[in-house]
Amino acid sequence: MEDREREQRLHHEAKTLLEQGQVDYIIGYETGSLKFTTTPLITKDEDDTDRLVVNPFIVNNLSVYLTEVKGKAGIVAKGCDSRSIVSLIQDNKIAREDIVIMGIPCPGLIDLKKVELLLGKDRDELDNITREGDKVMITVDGKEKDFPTTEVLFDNCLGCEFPTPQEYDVLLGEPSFSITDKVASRARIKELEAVSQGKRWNFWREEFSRCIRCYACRNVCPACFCQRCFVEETEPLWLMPVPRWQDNLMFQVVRNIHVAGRCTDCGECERVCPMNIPLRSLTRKMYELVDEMFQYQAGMDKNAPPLLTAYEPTEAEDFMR
Amino acid sequence: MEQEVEWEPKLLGFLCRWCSYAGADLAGISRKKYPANIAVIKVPCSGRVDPLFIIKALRLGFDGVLVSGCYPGDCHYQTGNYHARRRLAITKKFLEYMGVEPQRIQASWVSASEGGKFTKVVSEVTKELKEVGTNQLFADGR
Amino acid sequence: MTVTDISQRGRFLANGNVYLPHIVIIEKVVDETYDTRTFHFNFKDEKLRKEFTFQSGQFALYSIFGAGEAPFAISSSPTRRSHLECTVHQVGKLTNALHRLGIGAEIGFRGPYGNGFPMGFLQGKNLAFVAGGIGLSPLRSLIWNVIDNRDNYEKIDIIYGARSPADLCFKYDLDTWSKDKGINMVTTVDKGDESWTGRVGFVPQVLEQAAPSPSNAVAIVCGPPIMIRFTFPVLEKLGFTPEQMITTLEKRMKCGIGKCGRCNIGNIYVCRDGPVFTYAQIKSLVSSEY
Amino acid sequence: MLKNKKISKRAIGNLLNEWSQEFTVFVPSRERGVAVLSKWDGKDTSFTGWYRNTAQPAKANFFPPAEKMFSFQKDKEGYHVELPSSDEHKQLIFGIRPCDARALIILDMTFKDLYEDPYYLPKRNNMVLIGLGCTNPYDSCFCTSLGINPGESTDVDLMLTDIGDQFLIEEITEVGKELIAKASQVEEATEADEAEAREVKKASYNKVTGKVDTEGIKEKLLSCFEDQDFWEKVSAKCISCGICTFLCPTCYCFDINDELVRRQGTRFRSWDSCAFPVYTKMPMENPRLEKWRRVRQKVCHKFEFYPMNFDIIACVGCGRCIRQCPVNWDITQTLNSLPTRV
Repeated sequence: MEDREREQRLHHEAKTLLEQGQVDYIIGYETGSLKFTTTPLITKDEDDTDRLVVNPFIVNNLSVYLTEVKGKAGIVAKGCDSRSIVSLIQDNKIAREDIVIMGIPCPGLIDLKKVELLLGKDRDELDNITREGDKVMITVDGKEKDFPTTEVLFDNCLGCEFPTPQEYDVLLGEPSFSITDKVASRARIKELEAVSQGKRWNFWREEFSRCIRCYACRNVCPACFCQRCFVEETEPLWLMPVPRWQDNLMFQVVRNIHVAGRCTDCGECERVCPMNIPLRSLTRKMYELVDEMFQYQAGMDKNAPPLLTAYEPTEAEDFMR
Repeated sequence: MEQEVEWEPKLLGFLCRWCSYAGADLAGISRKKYPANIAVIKVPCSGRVDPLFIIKALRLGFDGVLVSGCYPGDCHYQTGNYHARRRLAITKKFLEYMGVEPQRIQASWVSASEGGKFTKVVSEVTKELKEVGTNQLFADGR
Repeated sequence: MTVTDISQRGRFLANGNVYLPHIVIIEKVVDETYDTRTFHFNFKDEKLRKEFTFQSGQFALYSIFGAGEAPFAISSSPTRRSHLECTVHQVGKLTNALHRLGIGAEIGFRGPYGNGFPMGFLQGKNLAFVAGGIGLSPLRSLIWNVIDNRDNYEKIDIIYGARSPADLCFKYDLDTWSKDKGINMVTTVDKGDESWTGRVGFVPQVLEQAAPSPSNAVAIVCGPPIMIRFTFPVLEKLGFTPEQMITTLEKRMKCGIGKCGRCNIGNIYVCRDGPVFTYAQIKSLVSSEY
Repeated sequence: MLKNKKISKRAIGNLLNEWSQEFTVFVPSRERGVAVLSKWDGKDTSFTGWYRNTAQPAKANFFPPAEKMFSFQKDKEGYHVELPSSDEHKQLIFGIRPCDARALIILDMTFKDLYEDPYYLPKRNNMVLIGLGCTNPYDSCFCTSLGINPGESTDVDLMLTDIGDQFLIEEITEVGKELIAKASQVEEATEADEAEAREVKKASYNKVTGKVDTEGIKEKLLSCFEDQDFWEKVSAKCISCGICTFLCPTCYCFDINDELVRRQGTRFRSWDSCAFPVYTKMPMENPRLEKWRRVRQKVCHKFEFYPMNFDIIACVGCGRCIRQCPVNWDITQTLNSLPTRV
């Protein structure tokens, strides 16, 4: 289905939900204020639903707002977002009956940072970006250039296993098969795995020395739903609220362990990082570890217990003395 | 005059109060010798140990962390040690990927009657830590 | 009301650096309630001990080295210069650490900051002090100040309340004041116990019954925000104008000198422009987040 | 009339090397794809080709994300407080944009107010700014609405304008004049160069597309301050992270914390943000617990409170908060949609 067609159906669905009082809020995407951006639209107003959009730039994982809005919400969700929603249901943060999921089968989203790197131009210097299947056409200075889609999709999209929402009330379009490149998706992780332990630690040390502790990675993450994060605890003071690499690194390690089994590899933490820290090299690794060790994939079954509240009598014994 | 003293690793142990702590106690009562490298924090259950504790211990300069609890099926709270095991497995693997030497994160099942096993675990872990060397992970800029 | 002379600020900088604390030594610890203590302290530096002055209503930043820094009012009177006092309710990391300290312990002190009570404006007036709980601590500095210069002021009313008899602070002072013939002292609790024979009732209600006259009077109010908000309407009912009502506000602070940003109410900074305000000023603030 | 100078772009490397003798020179560079100011490495002048603006503003050079205020330790005689050894090196920042240079003037006001800040001001007084006019503003820029011309600045010591193969140099301060007097490879600018520079400035001014109507903004904000519905609506998508404030060139809020490691204590000052709920948290209550109050504080502080206190808007229209925002929260949209009282 074309984006345009999907949008029209979305407008209709969203409007109906509000009109019939099935939901109090609609959470979706509208066109952003800058080129090639979208921005979350959280509204009670039926007339606003005409502003909803679906395009290759709907990056935000909107489920982060579900724990915040009061009342029932109709939410637009891509594959990964729907799994975050399921994960929140598993954790009893939200109730399934309070959410109407308008699922978007997602063919992958375009990573503007990659586009910028490919063309050596900033996003606002580009004229147009369109996508047709496995080809992305980018117009710059009036000239159109083609690129294979795999070159400009987000790394996490390249590794996406479930582009179609796992849980939905309405599905806008046919289940999609995203164009993936599993090797490219985890290339940076592989690079890290190949080097020595000391080098890995030094790598992260370097990366986290740039962190300014804006907490965008945490606040944008639907799995980070704690009312009060351990970094804000003062008794005991687990780590200093001062951006030094030691504290930054510790924060990120603990955050990753805390969201193990909740992270759906939506890639938001890495996308929002203003310092370009490759956070997905941590989250994705955790995602894989959880899968390898416990055959658990986050947000696949709303009736399953969350990873860290469950156990098998015999599992992961090898390291126990 | 200063003498070259052999470096001794510092180990932080989180021992569950029902089994492992009692096991450590027994080791002491029966005058079993084990390395004095371990500092012990008594926890109600191995399931109480948040991975945060482990990383904080490393951050504070401990060379290794040992989490010890009841055997599977013996947990005073039924399932606490199962949860601990899952969490520890993840923590250990993840930290290894980050670049922490796997020997620094240790876990064991020690029952209240296993004073001998406790001594053995502490000795083995201490030996391993000696091989790995001092914890330089968070050094500098403090 | 005039802002305190700015040129007077910054008299007591340590090493010329406004963030550096002076070392003070705790000389005495008084248990006020089960979770509130008054600390008597003095500068380690002899010279400063002699020279240091402040005004009632000003505050300082206290460092508990290793735990951090927090602002508390100076609860002793500038007329009694043998030592300084601050009264602290145990609520968090820093106050816990402070409560663990005893006689001889060293803490950091920088200040005094803030404007203090408008002493000139208060002269020759009838004064009605209305306080709740630990809110008495900044007023206590002023009350002793006034008592020590008794001739400069007219009638004095003190209406003080706490949640329970166990929550009353400065019981020794309350005793002295209630015996003082020049002071009309009313003590009340929200809820009494078996041994409590005094008045029971919330501060605003008791204030209404006590009904101090507004003529040539100033009411000075301090207590928990909820008490302050309920007290102003009562005072208005009694005939006090907003200019006749004074309070001192509390906010989270880090720097104490109007830079770190968090203590603002609209464009004013409680640390820099306050903490003492008239109700007229508060009403004119942009924000009601006080 | 003062005659302006010029220098060939190829000579910039040399010039920076000359200055390195006297200063620690900072130039725009790329670190992991992020444009930052970093120490001049003695060779790479490629930034003249790609540089638009740094992700982090120059304020970080004077007001770093984390800074040691002093150390303290205890011995038999009690506590000793010790200031860190003062950093005497003189900074030279090459390529600061007019918006960021103006932002420093705004920061100065707070750090000079009432008590002089002993950490920021010494660094600030010990530096030289070499401005570089914008030729290619971002689509998120709106500096012209704040009275800033992206091609011009008097808040720097020297102002450079890109005129093709060369930079036109305007000497703004005495310090700047001295720098140029000492510099080799600087030539007199011709009338044609001047004309070219005027064209460039005009063009860059016109390239700034973002607009905020700042006329009477203080009063407008005042009148809608209590409009909770409005603030709730505009703040709905904010995720309360610190990006907009940390990367803002005029934001200065900070936190103070102690660390004690084996009896060796340090007091740190670090950036803080009004977007965080804990920022104003007190034991019993929090005056800005709700998100809409925090967003309102951010907007009003810049456009209402700062003008009330210092007679200047604490925003320079650099657009970082818009570009970097994870949810594309756009302050210009908020400011342009303020409800007017009927």
